[in-house]
Amino acid sequence: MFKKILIANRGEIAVRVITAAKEMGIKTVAVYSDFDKFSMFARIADEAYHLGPSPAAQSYLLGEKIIEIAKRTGCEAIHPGYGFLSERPIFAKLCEDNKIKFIGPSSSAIEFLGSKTNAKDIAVKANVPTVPGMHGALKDLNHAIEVSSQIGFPILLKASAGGGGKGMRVVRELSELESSYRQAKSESLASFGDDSVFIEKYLEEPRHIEFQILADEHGNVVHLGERECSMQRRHQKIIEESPSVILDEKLRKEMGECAKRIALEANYSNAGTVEFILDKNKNFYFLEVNTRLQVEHPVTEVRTGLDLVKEQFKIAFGEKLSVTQEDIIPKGHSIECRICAEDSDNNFMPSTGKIGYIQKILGNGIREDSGVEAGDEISVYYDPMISKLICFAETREAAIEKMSRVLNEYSITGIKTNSGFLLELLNCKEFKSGNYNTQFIEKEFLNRKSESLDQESELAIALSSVLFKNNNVGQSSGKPIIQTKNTEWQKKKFNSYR
Amino acid sequence: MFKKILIANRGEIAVRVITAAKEMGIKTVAVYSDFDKFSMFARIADEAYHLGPSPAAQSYLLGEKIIEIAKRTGCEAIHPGYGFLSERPIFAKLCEDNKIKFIGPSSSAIEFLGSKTNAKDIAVKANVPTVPGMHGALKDLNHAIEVSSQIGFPILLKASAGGGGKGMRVVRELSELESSYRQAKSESLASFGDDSVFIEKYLEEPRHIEFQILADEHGNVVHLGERECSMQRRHQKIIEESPSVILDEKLRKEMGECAKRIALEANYSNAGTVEFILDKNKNFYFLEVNTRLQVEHPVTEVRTGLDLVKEQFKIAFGEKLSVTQEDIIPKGHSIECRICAEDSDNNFMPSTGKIGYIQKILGNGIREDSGVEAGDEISVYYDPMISKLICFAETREAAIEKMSRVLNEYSITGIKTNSGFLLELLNCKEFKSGNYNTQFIEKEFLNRKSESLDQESELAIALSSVLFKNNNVGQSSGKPIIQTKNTEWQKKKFNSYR
Amino acid sequence: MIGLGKYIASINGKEIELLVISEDTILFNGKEIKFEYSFLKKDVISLRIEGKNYQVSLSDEDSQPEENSYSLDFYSKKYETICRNETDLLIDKFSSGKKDNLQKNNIKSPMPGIILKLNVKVNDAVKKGDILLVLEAMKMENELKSPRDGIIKKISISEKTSVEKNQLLIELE
Amino acid sequence: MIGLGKYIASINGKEIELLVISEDTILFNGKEIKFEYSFLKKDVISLRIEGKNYQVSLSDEDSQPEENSYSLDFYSKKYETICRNETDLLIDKFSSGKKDNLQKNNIKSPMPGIILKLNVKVNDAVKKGDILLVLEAMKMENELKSPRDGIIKKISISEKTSVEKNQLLIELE
Repeated sequence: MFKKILIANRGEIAVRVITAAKEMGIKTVAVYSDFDKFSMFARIADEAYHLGPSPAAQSYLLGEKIIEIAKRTGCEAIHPGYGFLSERPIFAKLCEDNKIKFIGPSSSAIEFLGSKTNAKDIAVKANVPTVPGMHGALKDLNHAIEVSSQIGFPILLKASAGGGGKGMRVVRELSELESSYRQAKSESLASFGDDSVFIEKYLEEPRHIEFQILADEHGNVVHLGERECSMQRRHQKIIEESPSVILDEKLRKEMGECAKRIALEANYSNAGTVEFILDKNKNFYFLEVNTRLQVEHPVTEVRTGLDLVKEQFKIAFGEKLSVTQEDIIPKGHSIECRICAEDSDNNFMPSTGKIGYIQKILGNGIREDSGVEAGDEISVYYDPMISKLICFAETREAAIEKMSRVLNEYSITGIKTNSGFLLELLNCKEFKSGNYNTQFIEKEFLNRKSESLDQESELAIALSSVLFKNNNVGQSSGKPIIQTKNTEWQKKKFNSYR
Repeated sequence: MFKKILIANRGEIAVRVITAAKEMGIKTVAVYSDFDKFSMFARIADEAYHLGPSPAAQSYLLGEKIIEIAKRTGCEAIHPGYGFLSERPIFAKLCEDNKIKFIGPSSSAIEFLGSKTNAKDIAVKANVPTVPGMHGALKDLNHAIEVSSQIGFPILLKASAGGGGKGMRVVRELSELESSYRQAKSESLASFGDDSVFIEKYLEEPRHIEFQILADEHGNVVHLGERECSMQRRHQKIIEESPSVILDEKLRKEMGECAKRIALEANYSNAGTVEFILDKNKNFYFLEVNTRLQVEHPVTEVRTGLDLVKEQFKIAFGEKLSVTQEDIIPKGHSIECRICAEDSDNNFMPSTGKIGYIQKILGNGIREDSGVEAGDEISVYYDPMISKLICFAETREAAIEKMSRVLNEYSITGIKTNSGFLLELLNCKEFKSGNYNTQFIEKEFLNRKSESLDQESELAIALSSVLFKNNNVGQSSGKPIIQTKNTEWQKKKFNSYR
Repeated sequence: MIGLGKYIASINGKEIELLVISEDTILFNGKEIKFEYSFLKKDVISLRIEGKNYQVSLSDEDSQPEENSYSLDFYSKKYETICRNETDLLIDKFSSGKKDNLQKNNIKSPMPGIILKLNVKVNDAVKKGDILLVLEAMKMENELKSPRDGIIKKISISEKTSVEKNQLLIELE
Repeated sequence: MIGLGKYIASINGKEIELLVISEDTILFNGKEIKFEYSFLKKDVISLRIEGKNYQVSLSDEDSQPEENSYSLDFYSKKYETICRNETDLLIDKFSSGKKDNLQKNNIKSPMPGIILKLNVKVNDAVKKGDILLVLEAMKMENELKSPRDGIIKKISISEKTSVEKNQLLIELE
């Protein structure tokens, strides 16, 4: 096994990879920005070295500098985590050129699957259904008009060079096509440096279901079951769960085989995720391949008992897959909630500040992957997700009850989080019944009216405000609060009430 | 299911039971002593009521008062946890008389199995091998002499009315019999209010292996596999693991069946543990039945995926067992470490004080059942165990690596804990090879010589002492430290070293 | 030590009156109610009312104690509260008839970022919820909406200026 | 701010000399070594020496800064350290030849409990490790052993007296 690896990431995924490596006796080297000098991940790695100022572009995205540190410290491999450099072919290529193993697929596989159009070709070759659409990129507006009338509205304008909702526009009628075409191209240029866009059929009430795959470098590939990721806001996943309520055994097997065929066709190795989209009638279509370990990988780990990060190390080290498809029998039900530093009452505005106190009671069947602890600062430099709560239970109902109990007791001061929003989402009837799709939050959930408080809770809040007022806690800003002293007279007066 | 239950316990097991109940929509009522007024368990229950002063005898052991609170608040059942009232037949009887369901076996089963001699009769009836010994209690010293010469030294003097090492004396020769006989009787009287003792063959290098059983109130019983509990100090378990390295499938099946036969013979219901002792040649003998949920129950939960506390609720509510023996397929390997507030460098003296800071990085495959958080006080009133770390991995080696990683990063200030001792124990060659027995710690491990520090660690400690000295942290006690100011002269002088 | 006497606490506008008659008893709706509390942290209270447990934390950032306003977090949901004791009530009676509801005049930047678009000028009339400006932070566009109807009194930023967290941006009459 | 200059730190008796030459550099065994540190808490340090991470915490209770003694916890193992800067070294040279090693005179009760048995009288000579008394706490008997050879100077408790944590029990010459 590798003796020493470098972790080119920060926050919870860096802690995840560092702890997994240490558990296999692998020495760990972290790299940090000014802001992360003594963040949790930078402290628990065996060694840690400075990259640059806090902004990602001057630190976590400096591929050359990371390679240089890896060579200087004798690292045999680099784990890119997710985001940052994890899906940049140039960085994977840089590793290959410098004889440092990139823990992930080959740079060519990343590059190839990174382009939506190429990925689509692979799917067609692997005879996996794809969303009705066009081939290659749009040449100009007329081309767009021609294709969209051919496929029929509503259509979806998508950036070839990237996902996550950037450079994407739904067009319901011809009249909207021109403005959406322009916006999609400019946003795609801004986000990925490549303005090529293409057109696909837009599916109503779509569900987003992805399959985790593991492929070694000897041609073996397995799938580890699906993750239901339809609970999204602005294309960002908020809650993921497995199994999906709408897949039956037959559909699961079929989609799993499709995922494996795509991996083989693309000569893919290491961990990856094949994303599908399902329409109302459970027709599934290939969407894209995420050529990295994903945020929601724990959902699959707790059901299969496999440690995907450790499997990644073994595969990158050249070992054969230690499991066959038959060995993989996912059990029970798991749900993951992403805890984000944002104000769900104020349009999900990112929340920054110093974490004062965190109360979280985990216990049986609850796992937390976190990168922060009380006392840490949360900044605007990086992604607002601070930790993930993953629960496992025998049934979906039990998993929902378990996660609700944890979120109910979860309390954090110093920053705002979406834990209350998650609690409401988990317990709304659409989630409980399982019939929700990727548009549910924005179309329905956001304009729900908040439940009214029962009288006892109202009294508790009122009395708390009295206690805080008396504790002069709010002294921090300006004018002194007028504090009435309990004169003997006053005490006598109230005793008369008894 | 029950609508409301009372939890007659404190600390981590109270948090464990409260969270399990909340996850099943059961309202929870906690009872607390003065000391525990705002301890974690007392805060997270739906309701909490005062019992009495801090000492257990004036609070957690007041059966009548607990029943009275349960009735006043409309609780349908009481969960006793472990220790305190959990194995006192009178309390279970009190519940039965007051129509409040005692979540555990019947008061008669507790009473019957509570006496070592009765329990032995049950084992004989269930044709389960028992340790060669005598029947009933010793009448007097002569009777003791007669029996011991019959069985042959070394023999073990044991208190009929209780376990946990109290009232127990090993006697190797006749000359030691008289003093040990007297000590055993007086200690047994002090601990259990009953001085009756009996004699058993003393087994050399014994291993302590117990089987978890679950029996409903309709005659169904299953066993959930074994827990290896031989890592003990002064008869207190420190590390438990499952599976045991020395059981093969045949022996496991045989001992499991014995455990079930004993449960049936004793008309036992709810969760219980049948303890066996194995000699060097893997002959097993029945030891005793613990008529309660045990501290180390999570070791079985993480391997079977079952929540034993929730199973207890269902059984107590009259439901049939939801699993059959075939459904129970324990997977992988799990290890539990008990974190205790004690000074392992100072004869395991209990450590008290206010917890300042806790750093613990759990992550994939690690569960912590804890009853404390930073800021809490640890007192001498109760058991020094503050939390349990339970890890799960595919193999024993991986589980040891995983637990070592967690213990290595574990750091707590304000009190001393045995985390360092546990880390050393986990990595000593006897534990790693799996060949250790109940005497290993006291006989060998305690007089190990400590490893020497490598030079880099020495420098780190030295430099830390300089930093603490400069930070005047140690101001708390008395004389001001003489602090040299960095005069310009000094700074110049050292620059000349460059 | 809690000041004895009458308190009026409004939660999201709904008024609740309670009378603190001793360290551990209040009078509410004519009933005497026992309570215990402990400050887990200066901004986190564990509160027990007649045996029922509650946990409430204070968001320092959004609270303005000098205006008796406390932003409380109750099981991950936010409640704006105003808590006035008898003295505050007296002051309100004689002061310049300051409107009763919470006067949100200052719009401060919730975090560091750059002003992407400014939609208003001084003396513009705005409605509650109108988008006053768009703040760009972390590649995300965040719209700052007006907390109430009012007139723009003062604007202390312009497009393209970068701002710090809590920096004052716009003041309403 | 760290005082520049020479420090001698003894760890469980073994002496280490280092020279602090700037805020982030020390001279050790003739080599210049870079370091960074951060106090996570007043008694917990995260320390990085030439990129290598360490975490060390201080046990307030057992430290006696006025005697330059710091009880440190390094990955859950305890190390008694004495750290003297140049001024301390000067004082030691001229002071009444105070013995160099750590002078453990006072035996304090580690926790609240009751004195079960007292084995010594004033002026008894004791060896390191002799059991001076037995303290009963939590149904457990805890033997308090002598930290070093010495003579019993003063005894401030007797059998059956109950004691508080850190209460002084016995003093050695």
